[in-house]
Amino acid sequence: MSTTEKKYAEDYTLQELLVAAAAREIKDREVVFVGVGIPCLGALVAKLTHAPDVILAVESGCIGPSPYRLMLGIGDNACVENAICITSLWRAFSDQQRGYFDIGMLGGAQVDKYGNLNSTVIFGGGSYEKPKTRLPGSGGANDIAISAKRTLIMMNQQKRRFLEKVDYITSPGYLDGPGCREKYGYPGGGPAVIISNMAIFRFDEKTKEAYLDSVHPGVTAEAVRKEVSWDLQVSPDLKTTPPPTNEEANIIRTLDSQKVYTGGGLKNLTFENYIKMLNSSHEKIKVMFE
Amino acid sequence: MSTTEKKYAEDYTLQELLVAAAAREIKDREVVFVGVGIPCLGALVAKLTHAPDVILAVESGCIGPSPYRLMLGIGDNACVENAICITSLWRAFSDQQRGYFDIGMLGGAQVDKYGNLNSTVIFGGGSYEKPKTRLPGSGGANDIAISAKRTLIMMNQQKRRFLEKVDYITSPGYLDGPGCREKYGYPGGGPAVIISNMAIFRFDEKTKEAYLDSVHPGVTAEAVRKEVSWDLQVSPDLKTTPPPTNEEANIIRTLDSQKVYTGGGLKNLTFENYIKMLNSSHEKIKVMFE
Amino acid sequence: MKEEDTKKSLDKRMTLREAISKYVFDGCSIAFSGMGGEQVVAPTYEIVRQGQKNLTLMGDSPCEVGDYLVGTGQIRRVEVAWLAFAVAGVSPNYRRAVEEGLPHKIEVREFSNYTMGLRFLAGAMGLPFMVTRSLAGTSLEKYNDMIKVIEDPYGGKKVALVPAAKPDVAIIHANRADILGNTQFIGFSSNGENIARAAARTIVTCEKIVSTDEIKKAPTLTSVPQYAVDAVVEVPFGSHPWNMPYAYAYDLPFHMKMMAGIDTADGFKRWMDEWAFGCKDHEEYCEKVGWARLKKLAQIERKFCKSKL
Amino acid sequence: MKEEDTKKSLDKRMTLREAISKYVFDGCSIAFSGMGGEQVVAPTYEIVRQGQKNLTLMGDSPCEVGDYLVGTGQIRRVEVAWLAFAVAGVSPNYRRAVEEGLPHKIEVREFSNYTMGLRFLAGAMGLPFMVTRSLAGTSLEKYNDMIKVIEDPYGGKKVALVPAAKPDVAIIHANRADILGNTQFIGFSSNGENIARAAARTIVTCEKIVSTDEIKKAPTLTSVPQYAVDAVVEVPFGSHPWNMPYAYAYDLPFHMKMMAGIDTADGFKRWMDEWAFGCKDHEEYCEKVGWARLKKLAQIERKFCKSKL
Repeated sequence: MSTTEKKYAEDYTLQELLVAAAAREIKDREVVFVGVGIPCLGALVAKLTHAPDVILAVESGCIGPSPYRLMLGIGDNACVENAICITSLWRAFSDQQRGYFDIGMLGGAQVDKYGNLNSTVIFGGGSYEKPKTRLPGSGGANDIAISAKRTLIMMNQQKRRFLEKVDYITSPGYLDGPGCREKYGYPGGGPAVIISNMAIFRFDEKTKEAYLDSVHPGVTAEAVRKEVSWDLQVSPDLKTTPPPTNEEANIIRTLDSQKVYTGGGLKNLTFENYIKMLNSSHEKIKVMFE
Repeated sequence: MSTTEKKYAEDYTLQELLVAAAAREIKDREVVFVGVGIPCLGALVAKLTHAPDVILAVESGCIGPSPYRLMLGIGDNACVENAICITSLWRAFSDQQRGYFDIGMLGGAQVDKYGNLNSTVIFGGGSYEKPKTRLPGSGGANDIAISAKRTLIMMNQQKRRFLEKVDYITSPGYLDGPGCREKYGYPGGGPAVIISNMAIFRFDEKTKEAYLDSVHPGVTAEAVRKEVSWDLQVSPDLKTTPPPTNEEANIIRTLDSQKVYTGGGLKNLTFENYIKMLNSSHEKIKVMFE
Repeated sequence: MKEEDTKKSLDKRMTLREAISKYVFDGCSIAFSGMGGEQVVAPTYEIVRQGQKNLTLMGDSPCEVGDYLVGTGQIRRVEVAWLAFAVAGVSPNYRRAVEEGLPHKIEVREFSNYTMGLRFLAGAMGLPFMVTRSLAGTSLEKYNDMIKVIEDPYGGKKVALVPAAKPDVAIIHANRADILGNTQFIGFSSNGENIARAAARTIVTCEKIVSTDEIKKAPTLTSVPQYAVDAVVEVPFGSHPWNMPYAYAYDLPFHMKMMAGIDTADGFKRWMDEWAFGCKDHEEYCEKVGWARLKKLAQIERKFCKSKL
Repeated sequence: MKEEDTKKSLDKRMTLREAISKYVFDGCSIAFSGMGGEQVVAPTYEIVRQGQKNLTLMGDSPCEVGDYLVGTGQIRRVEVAWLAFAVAGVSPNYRRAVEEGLPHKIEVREFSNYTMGLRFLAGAMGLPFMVTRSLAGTSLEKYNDMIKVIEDPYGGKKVALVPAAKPDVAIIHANRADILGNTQFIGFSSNGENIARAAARTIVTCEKIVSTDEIKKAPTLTSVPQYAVDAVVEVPFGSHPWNMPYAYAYDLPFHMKMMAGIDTADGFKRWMDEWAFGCKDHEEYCEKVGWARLKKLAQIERKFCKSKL
């Protein structure tokens, strides 16, 4: 055990731990429908570590890129870089609906115990038409939630975000519980995991409810339960989330040297530093792929 | 008039006249969905004479080829030659359904007065399941008949082929007459012309019935009426079909020097003569396109 | 001019100003290509300059074109899947419009990216609607009367239907096109090839106008054939600050500056004064951004992705 | 082996004999790519050699594969748009089967090329059915219970529906593929990309196996990505006597010889004895045709169409 432990980075940040946690949800040779941010970085880390033959796919229609840089969006040029197939949005989603995509990545402003996600509107006393907070909407999330074989959800851990029932179901988890996805013939299996800034949740096979499976280092189960609105079940075999390895941390810091995804780097990003990040990423990542 | 007449070839064959007649139905800049045989050759002749900016399209998914040879099928390599767009079958047909294709070309074993075509089964006392003669079936004909803006029909003139009602409607003309196409929301306008080995028929705007518009040189209206099963109307302004011009005849003989489409050349085609035909066509047609 | 005539023209070139003023009209429905990149930005600024009103925007995930035209009050209704700026941030004008009715209320009909893609596919195919496994059982179905759920006539489970999208005008931005309108994306096409066909009138803007011979060298790249196009406009850097595959990298720092600029209603007005009305056309916009900066973005992109075309 | 495992294999190469015997089974439904060219001929001869029975053929306009397998009695049912040999002639075995029940009766469900294409598109998209403007009001609708006509739920006129085609096995013949299964047509793809996806198991035969690096040089050409493919077989001249774009010209004289050969039931049997059972594999078939002749067909094609790949 000690030799394994030694590989872990000592100076990692919470964001880096989340990237690594997302990366480990991905198995080699899987097809991963990636979005923007932490999970996308996780997919790149997976590809550069334990899952070299993972196939990334994005909504704009790019399949299987091996980019030498961070993907800054689902239609960033990084998505066409060394791709095995470049096609259209409708075709990529159709391939997902056909059942070819193993894992999709989702986020939202609210999640409930059945893994239903809201990224559309926070009513906040108002209504759909006149909400307190208008969010961006589904994008491809509804489609991913319905058709990816399984989904990974990334959320901020707050009681007002982990709800008994979300205001609006943008992306269905298990809807009202067991049997609901089958009723509508959803091709995909539903959510497999929620990764928050405090913990990792998985879903009970029978009840379809999210339970606490792992707490991040330094976090207690009790602290997590306080930030969840339903009566959260805890795994009898509660784990502690392993930190990123040195290798993972190194890749994360190379791809995102300006902390666009893994820190507050975005707001003060200068053109000079941005070009510098691209240049150094090109140099260093190229070597890793070859 | 005499200067115009002089252009006409003197030693033309009936097949060549049919090619020229088909070519003249095509206007410049139109999109033409072509099949195999005489009409296809007509489309190539049109492109090399009065309609240089015509766009040929074929079912395999090739759009806008400018081949230096005869197209021997809807998926022949000639169809990809100098094409502006190469895509899929479903996309080519979808573009037709969307309304982009001006003219489609059809043939069949039976036609009726409303331009309905049968290329599926001749009952001959039998039934659909157990017919006297089984024909190849629709292919793309049903789709072309429904969605091309107008269609050109090519038929052998025989009483048993020009019927009051066809055994089986593979490709709808005007179905049972005025208003029928509208009922089903067919995107295309229906048949514009029938070219037979004896005459040219067009369709009455009101009754939607085919009438005799032009007889080929040496053919009388009476002779045509004998080979039609319904009470054929004759245009008060009955014309004589003009023969191919020297230019048209020259192109036809270059493209089809072995008379694959325009004579009995197919049955005895040797490999040597076939390669010779391709070689000479390449040389001579290339010059015409440039 | 009749649709027939413009789609059959042998030279469809015009300026961006001409194309927009000819085909974008008050009260029209409009759609744009692009998905998380390849956004149609330069035409958006031109529509702001020209001020067409009461627009219905049909789109999957429009960025500038959604946020800006909502902010200027030119949009009356949106049929979209998502409205924001991806990594750069959320859509401040969309939020103001929905939450506070500023500058005025807008109608919203929400779909997902895929089902908007299917709506354009149906439009492109001349079909009335398309089937999908998405939407049924979710709040999108509940709050959107354009989505219908039926029993599968072939004996299966429930399936959702979405109606064809047939905008009056589409503007798609591609890598290259010839003067006839044959249009090629060297990278992904998002929903571009279907949006182009779904619309009654189609404006192609492109990074570069090339000869038809160049088009014929890579005919499988032609996503939109000439018969679906009404106008062709050469607009280099037409997606800036977004990326264009095989052409230039994303200008994320510029985008962040823009996001800070348009955060408030006043700020948005100032940004429009400076970047839309303050530039008489896209060329002036590029000058203002700085040709050296744009060139750098093209240069760095060549390091990562080189096209053989 | 589970579908998951074969589709995720990193080396999908096998011989044609292995691929056919592994995935084509008695009673299965099967589909092939090609349209008026690019026909899947070599695998057809191999299926004749192996003798799988009670097949259901789903196809748009199959040529050898339809006529031969009907003639050998291996087909029980066809769902097709057309069955013949285009310029070369009609389909003698299909005629014998329908008109005389020889060698036995077959079930026939008829569609059109487009609507078979839509059936494969629906299968490829994981949808239960597809809408079309074709078919309604014609005899195809009347004699085929798989076609349904409904009122458009969006208030329009009648529209026809066709059910998804989901064959057990698909065999598509393309220009090139890598060992992972990434498949590229350099010319048209007919319905190939959808047939490949519609099937549970997909065999790609190709003129040439190339490196993944070669595939990545033209990623927009990849019509079928590796995740949709179970087996990859290199079969040069796999479409002979048909043409293959950018590879070899149509061998029309050979086709005419074949047509004369199979005109009668006895003749057909002799032809099979000679060209299917008389050759142990496709290599022997090519030798019998003559490598010099095949080379000539490739040579003449390069004169007309040169690919940069």
